[in-house]
Amino acid sequence: MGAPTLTKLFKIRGGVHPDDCKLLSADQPIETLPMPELLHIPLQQHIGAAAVPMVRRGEIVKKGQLLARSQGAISAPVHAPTSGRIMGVGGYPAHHASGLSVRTITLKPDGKDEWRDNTPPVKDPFTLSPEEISKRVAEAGIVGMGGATFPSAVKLNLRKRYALHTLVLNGAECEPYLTCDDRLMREQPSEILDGVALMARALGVEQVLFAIESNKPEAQAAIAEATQAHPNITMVGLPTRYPMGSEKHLVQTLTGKETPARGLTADIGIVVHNVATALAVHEALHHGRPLISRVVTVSGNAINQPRNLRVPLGTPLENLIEHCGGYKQEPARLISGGPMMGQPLPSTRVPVVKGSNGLLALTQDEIQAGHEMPCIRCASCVQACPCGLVPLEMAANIRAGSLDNSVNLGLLDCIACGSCAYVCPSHIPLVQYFNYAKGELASRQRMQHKQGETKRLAEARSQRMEAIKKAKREAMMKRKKEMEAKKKREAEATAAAEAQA
Amino acid sequence: MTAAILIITALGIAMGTMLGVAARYLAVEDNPLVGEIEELLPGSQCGQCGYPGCTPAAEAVANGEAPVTMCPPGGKALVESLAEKLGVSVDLSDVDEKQPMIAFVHENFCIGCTKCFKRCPTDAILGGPKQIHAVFSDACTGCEKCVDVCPTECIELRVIKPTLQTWYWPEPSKAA
Amino acid sequence: MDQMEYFLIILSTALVNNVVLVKFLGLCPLMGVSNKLDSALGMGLATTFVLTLAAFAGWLLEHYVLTPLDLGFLRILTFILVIAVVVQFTEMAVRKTSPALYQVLGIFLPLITTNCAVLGVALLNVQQENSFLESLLYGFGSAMGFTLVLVMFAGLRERLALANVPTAFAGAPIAYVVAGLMSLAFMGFAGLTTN
Amino acid sequence: MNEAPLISGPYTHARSSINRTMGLVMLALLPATLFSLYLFGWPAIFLFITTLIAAMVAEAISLRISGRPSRPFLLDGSALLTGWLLAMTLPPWAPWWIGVVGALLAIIVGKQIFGGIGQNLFNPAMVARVALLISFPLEMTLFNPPIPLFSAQAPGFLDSLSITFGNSDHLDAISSATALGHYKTELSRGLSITDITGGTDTLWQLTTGTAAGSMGETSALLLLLGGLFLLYKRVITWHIPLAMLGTLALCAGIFHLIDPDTYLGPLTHLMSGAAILGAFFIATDLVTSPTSIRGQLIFGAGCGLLVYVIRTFAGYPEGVAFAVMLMNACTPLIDHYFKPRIYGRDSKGEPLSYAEKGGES
Amino acid sequence: MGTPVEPQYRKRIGYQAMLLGGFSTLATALLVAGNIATKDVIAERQREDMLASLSAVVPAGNYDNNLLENPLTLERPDGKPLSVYRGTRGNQVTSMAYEISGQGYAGEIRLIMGLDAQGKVLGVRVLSHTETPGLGDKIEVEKDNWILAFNGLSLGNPPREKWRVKKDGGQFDAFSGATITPRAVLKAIEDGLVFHQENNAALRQPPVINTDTVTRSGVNSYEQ
Amino acid sequence: MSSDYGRIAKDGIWNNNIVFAQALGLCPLLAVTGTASNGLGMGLASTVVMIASGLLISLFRGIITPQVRIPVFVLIIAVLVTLVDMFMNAWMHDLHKVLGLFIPLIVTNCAILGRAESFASRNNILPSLFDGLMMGVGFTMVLVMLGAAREVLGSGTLFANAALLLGQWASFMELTLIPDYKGFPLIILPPGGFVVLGFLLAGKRLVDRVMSNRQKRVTTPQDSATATPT
Ligand SMILES: Cc1cc2nc3c(=O)[nH]c(=O)nc-3n(C[C@H](O)[C@H](O)[C@H](O)COP(=O)(O)O)c2cc1C
Ligand SMILES: Cc1cc2nc3c(=O)[nH]c(=O)nc-3n(C[C@H](O)[C@H](O)[C@H](O)COP(=O)(O)O)c2cc1C
Ligand SMILES: Cc1cc2nc3c(=O)[nH]c(=O)nc-3n(C[C@H](O)[C@H](O)[C@H](O)COP(=O)(O)O)c2cc1C
Ligand SMILES: Cc1cc2nc3c(=O)[nH]c(=O)nc-3n(C[C@H](O)[C@H](O)[C@H](O)CO)c2cc1C
Ligand code: SF4
Ligand code: SF4
Ligand code: SF4
Ligand code: SF4
Ligand code: FES
Repeated sequence: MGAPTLTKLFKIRGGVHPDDCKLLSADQPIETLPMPELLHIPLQQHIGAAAVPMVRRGEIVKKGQLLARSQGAISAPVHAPTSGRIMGVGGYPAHHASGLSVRTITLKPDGKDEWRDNTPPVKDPFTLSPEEISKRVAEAGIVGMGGATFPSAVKLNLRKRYALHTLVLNGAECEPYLTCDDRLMREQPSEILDGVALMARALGVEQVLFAIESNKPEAQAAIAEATQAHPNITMVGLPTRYPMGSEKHLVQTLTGKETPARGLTADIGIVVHNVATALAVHEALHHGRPLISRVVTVSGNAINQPRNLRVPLGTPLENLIEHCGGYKQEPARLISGGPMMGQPLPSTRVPVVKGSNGLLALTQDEIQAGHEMPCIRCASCVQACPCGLVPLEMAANIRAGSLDNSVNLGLLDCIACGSCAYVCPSHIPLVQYFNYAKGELASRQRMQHKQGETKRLAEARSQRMEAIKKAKREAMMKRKKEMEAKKKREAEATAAAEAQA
Repeated sequence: MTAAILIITALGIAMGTMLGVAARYLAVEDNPLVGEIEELLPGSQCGQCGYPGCTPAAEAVANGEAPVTMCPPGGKALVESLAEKLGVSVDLSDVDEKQPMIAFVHENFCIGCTKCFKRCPTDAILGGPKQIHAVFSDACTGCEKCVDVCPTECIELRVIKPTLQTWYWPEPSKAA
Repeated sequence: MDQMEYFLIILSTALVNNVVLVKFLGLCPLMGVSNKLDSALGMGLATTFVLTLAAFAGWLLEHYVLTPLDLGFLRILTFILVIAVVVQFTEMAVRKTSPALYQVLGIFLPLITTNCAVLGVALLNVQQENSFLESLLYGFGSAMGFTLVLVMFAGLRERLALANVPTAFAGAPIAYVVAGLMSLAFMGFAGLTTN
Repeated sequence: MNEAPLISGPYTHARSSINRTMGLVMLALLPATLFSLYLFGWPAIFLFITTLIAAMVAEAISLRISGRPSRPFLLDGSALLTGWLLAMTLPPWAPWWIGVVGALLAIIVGKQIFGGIGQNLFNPAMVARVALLISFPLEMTLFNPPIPLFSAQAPGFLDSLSITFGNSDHLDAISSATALGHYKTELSRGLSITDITGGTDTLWQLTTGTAAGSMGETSALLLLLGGLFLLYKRVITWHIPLAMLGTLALCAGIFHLIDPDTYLGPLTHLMSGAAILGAFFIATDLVTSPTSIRGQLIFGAGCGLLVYVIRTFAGYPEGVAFAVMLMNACTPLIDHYFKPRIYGRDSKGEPLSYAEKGGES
Repeated sequence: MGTPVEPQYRKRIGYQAMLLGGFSTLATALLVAGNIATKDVIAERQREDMLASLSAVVPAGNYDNNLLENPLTLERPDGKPLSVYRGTRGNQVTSMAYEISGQGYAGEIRLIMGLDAQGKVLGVRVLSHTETPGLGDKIEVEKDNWILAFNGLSLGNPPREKWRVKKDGGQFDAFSGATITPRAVLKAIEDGLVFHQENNAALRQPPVINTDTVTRSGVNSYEQ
Repeated sequence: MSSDYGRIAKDGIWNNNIVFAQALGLCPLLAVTGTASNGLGMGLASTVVMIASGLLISLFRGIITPQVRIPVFVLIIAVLVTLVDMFMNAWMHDLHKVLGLFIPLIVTNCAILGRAESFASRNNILPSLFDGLMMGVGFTMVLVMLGAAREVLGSGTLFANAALLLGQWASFMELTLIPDYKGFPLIILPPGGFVVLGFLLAGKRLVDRVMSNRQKRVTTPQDSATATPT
């Protein structure tokens, strides 16, 4: 309301207008969830290599203590959400559609919630160098909270390789139901902006655009007011349209520039971060608190009391549901994240992880699941796709098994936003086709890699065999020769002896 | 009528000369197809195709004697690339992809006879004489050669389990 | 006005009296080389080249050899001989000079000898007593008609390959039906030019 | 694990379905249909019902044979709509078997042997209409002027039964060519357009539908209304209809300017024959038209051009069905060559590149 | 293709040339022989064909010569040559037949028309047409009697203005739903009759008797 | 050897049928099959050419070089076709009138050259001759089937004008199956030819499937497994 709109906005292609359903939880202030009985903290809560455990069974840890360190360039450490005793390091069902188990640290809270005290917070983080900021962000285990869970420090280091000029704060929260970013922006605008300013410093950019969709007027107002303290940060109101929050489309809306295919927004000088990430940066640098909890929207018509909860990482989902009064009715689907891009969950035992921004229990009526029919080529999906793809043809090719064709049609440019499947009157699970194909392609690539490897091995082996054979032959020849020489010598000797005789 | 015969004969001779000349001066060497195909094949010389190795298999494919679907280890991806190379169309739905398997040595029964080790075409089995042998999963192609030679029948092929990194959505039409 | 007439010859041979759909010539390559759009395009180009050349050669043979000597009964023999040789020569030449083009056209060239449209058009030219230029245009127009239908057909078949056709019809049978429906559609051009 | 099958998102869905789309199209057709049924009386009603029933029966039988579930496919409304549109293009007093044979051709040859809904390459109703026209030119070119239900000359219920189901020669006596057919015949005799019209206001007759023709030609105004309704409901987009009608009008306009005596004016072209029905209901058939916007514009323009060429220069008085079928045959090509531009790539599919990386703006 | 090892001589250009040349010789020789064997029979068959269609339009009792002998070649109004076959009795031309054509619905309709010396129609038959089966093909005598209605008519009978289909105010029936075809046939016949009238003199001149083979003896008779 | 001939016969007539399996020879097939009799005539003429070309080509295969292979083959075929054309014109004139334009096109009936390339130039005289016969019979069979189907559906008769083809004795074959049939001209026209051929081929597929199902039930799995070369 009354929010200043900075520049003219640019149009993006496609997109859809799903019912945003945010009223269910938008007015619920963020509440802190009581500490559960047990925490299950997976070692992999981010994109990249899994963290390496640093604790052993039976060890007592303090809140914020490092539980597992990162390994490799793209990875993130994991910290203890509270103080307590390590019950074990082993397999536990992952927060993932597959229901597979992953290595997880199980922590039994001792109820004291005692902080470790070794990292003294810096007085004024703005005196830190950009390198130092991103180092601390990395140490705090901060990953992108907008869903991608990419280690944020890596993104903050992008200034080394790209000429950056703008940081965009992604407050679009374009997924229906989700209100966690909305609540954060309403409740902690100045903390967020502080984090933003730190990130801008780390990136070395002058201009910061804080983009918020127009269906969150209170958040817009709160941020607009807080920006008065930050002259280089500008609040921008966005039209409400899914997937406005996709970083490439967000950037296009703001600047009119398209990110090159297979490239990063940094290619055009822009880095995008989520608002919750900014808050985490603030917490890490001002208070020395690593990323150990996050805000989760619990919503959906099957939930008794939809809420926004601040939850320690590793809390089983059943605790969240219980805290929200349980089910109104048996949900038809239990989803992590928003209804457009979220993942179905195999059970309520799985823990909250760094990337969980929503837990939705949806009723049959909300899902609008229909019987799958053949594609009628209505082109709704073509019109809806924000990436200019032809989903129906990609899906048809995938169904017919010609994955290469679907790649030629642009499969790898698909951002899996789900707009196409949302509008499809035939209820075709288009996104699943694409996900399947992407996975299958990756698996084939692995196969091919392995084949190259085995080919090398096989060749090496046959060479070795050859060498062995040759060596044997040579040895034999040598022996033969030796024998002959010996014989000859003997013969000579005897001859000589005879001659002598 | 003799004129007719003469003229057509002349035409025939002229044409024949033309083709003869063309064949001489426009000759092209044999196609390098075999080599190219061999490049594509897995190269593990496992013999599952029914040919003694990948080179004979490549020759057979190039001569059209073997179908592009002949190599089980290559899977669908290989079929596709072969079909592309040869310009033929195949019905991929007929190629049922064998689930990738790897060998697994039951350590309790392994007597360290090294028979499997000698048999494995990709050196995927590690271990010396009288030691317990283990399978190096990244190198094993699941060719089953080691299974038969083991005197204690302690080698078994197992389906490779997906991990979070390798799991992906099933194809919708095949999903439950 | 003359130009108009030539235009009409091409139009009529390409659309109204389409070699494939109306005259029933060249059906085997239509069925054989229409699985992929790119191959179809290649086949169309190769055929266009050969057909025009055949019309040209046919006219020369007819007017300088067969008619003067009254050897009409040798027409088929000489035409097909010349066509076969021309095709084979072209194949060799293309293969040598442009391997890239050979990749596209090469495999089709031998097939063209047996494309009856090539001989058919040469013979029809004689039957209709076309002049030299008319013969060429007739050959070219027919080839354009062939290419047009072949390319459209290939497009349709590429879509068929992705469609859920009942097994009994999948593949060739449905392709024939589609050819039938295309032929039905082309009947709309009837009467476009009186020829 | 969860009992529900593992289906990937999105887990919310727009309230759209095939039934709804087809239902809306039928709703849009309803006013024009009712008006035409009124205009042509009982025989038209009988033929209409017969055709619809035959279409449904053909669909049911085909589904049974191919072993697919009948209920969802029968109830999706597409067979009914195909039958409906086919009936709209038949001479209203044609004998019953025309409708039945047409429906069988449309559903079986036009649709089901391709694998049913969504798989067909040609517009089923147009396949049937063209096949009928070529097979039974006599029955398919005998039209009658409108004799509204309950008017004095209108045949009674029983008479009508014999017109549709018996073999009555009733029609020959009152047969009358359609406007386009009349123009075509008379022009071929060398008459000029002013001679033919004789000064009567045919355009108005055509627009209000008081001229001879099939049900789908006689109420251009109501059909236009229905078309606008579909646009409003976003079942179709404006691209195909506008491109088709625009091209038709443009061609007609140019030739009419050159020689008004041998070439009909653009308005006559738009309002006569199946131009409106074709542009809004037939060329727009989702299954057989291109998917991209540019493709749809080209498709529409192609239809318009072919309609004009066939009407004006070729043998048939009306060319909508042929034009649509010809463009249907081009649809895969259009789809292949005119795809939307992919985000982040240029029109050739290469990734965009900015001259200086991270360029400043 | 799959020939294993080729002897060297086969690679020579001369070998290819001689091979193809040899086969050409053989082929031509065979065909020449075949041609000689069948030429006359085929010519005979073609004459029979012509005769068959002629006799359909010229009743047998009308003449005593061979209709195919001495055809007269005249120039049609459009400049193309037209062969007229004449039946004679004694030295008198009693009947004649020639080809006429009109532009039908879907293409040219070729007809053959027989007339007596006075220009009365003896018979008309369709030689070839491309009209719509079921509509325009009723002009074939196998399908309908319509074409027989012209027997006995001539240019003045009925009067010229009645040489129209009923729909155009004339006296002839048309087929329902297909007026174009009958119009075309009518026009062709009318044109043919006009042609007869205009070339009456030339047509009635008796053929030259003393030629013994079928030649184009009458070629120039019209010009004088 | 006898089983070899058995296989050639089975291939020619069914498994590797020129039309059904190889999709060759389509132009004459579609063009003349307005009636069953025309189909039969075309089939017989083509068969004669196929047999003779199989014979001649396998006879000469020793001396033909790859370079001039195709021209020589087409020469041989052209001679045969022209001879057939001449003889038919002389002694089966009525049929010739119907098939006229298409006889020359037997030359390019791709099936004949195809057989020359893939069979006659690699086999001995007797098998080549037999292959020609069987391919011809298979082709004729399809021609007659398609002709019959189109004739019955399109005009309601069967073997109309058979007497023209086979002589007066064959007139018993001329049937009018559906009296007072209005006719369905579409079937006789080009579109109908394609569509009916499509249905015919689909029918062949069904027959194949039924037969292979039956076979599966009879033979044990081992029998059906194909032997792999080693
Ligand atoms: C050097 C670098 C490489 C990156 N590579 C990838 C990558 O391969 N895949 C990816 O999804 N994100 C990658 N990102 C992160 C993206 O910038 C972005 O945060 C991520 O794609 C999530 O955005 P999204 O949710 O809009 O897809 C990379 C970032 C950096 C700094
Ligand atoms: C379709 C789609 C929608 C998205 N919507 C949002 C969103 O509403 N809010 C958000 O913060 N990130 C959203 N993202 C993720 C962003 O693209 C991007 O990953 C994120 O803003 C980067 O910030 P982070 O690294 O701090 O998470 C979306 C991504 C996609 C592909
Ligand atoms: C498919 C079709 C075929 C036609 N075939 C013929 C035909 O063979 N002969 C003909 O005179 N008119 C034919 N017509 C033309 C129309 O029937 C035309 O309206 C008629 O000739 C003139 O109408 P009228 O007889 O009512 O005056 C055909 C029309 C169509 C649509
Ligand atoms: C806007 C629209 C137009 C349609 N037009 C036709 C049509 O012209 N002919 C037809 O058979 N079906 C039509 N349908 C129905 C449906 O698309 C048709 O049954 C499919 O082609 C069957 O696969 C139409 C449907 C819609 C939504
Ligand atoms: S999921 Fe992929 S194809 Fe579908 S709309 Fe989104 S980007 Fe386009
Ligand atoms: S939205 Fe669905 S039905 Fe429509 S074209 Fe896309 S995939 Fe097909
Ligand atoms: S099956 Fe494949 S990998 Fe094994 S030998 Fe044959 S070609 Fe090589
Ligand atoms: S299956 Fe056995 S022999 Fe084959 S690659 Fe694996 S370990 Fe080696
Ligand atoms: S017979 Fe094969 S192309 Fe004509």
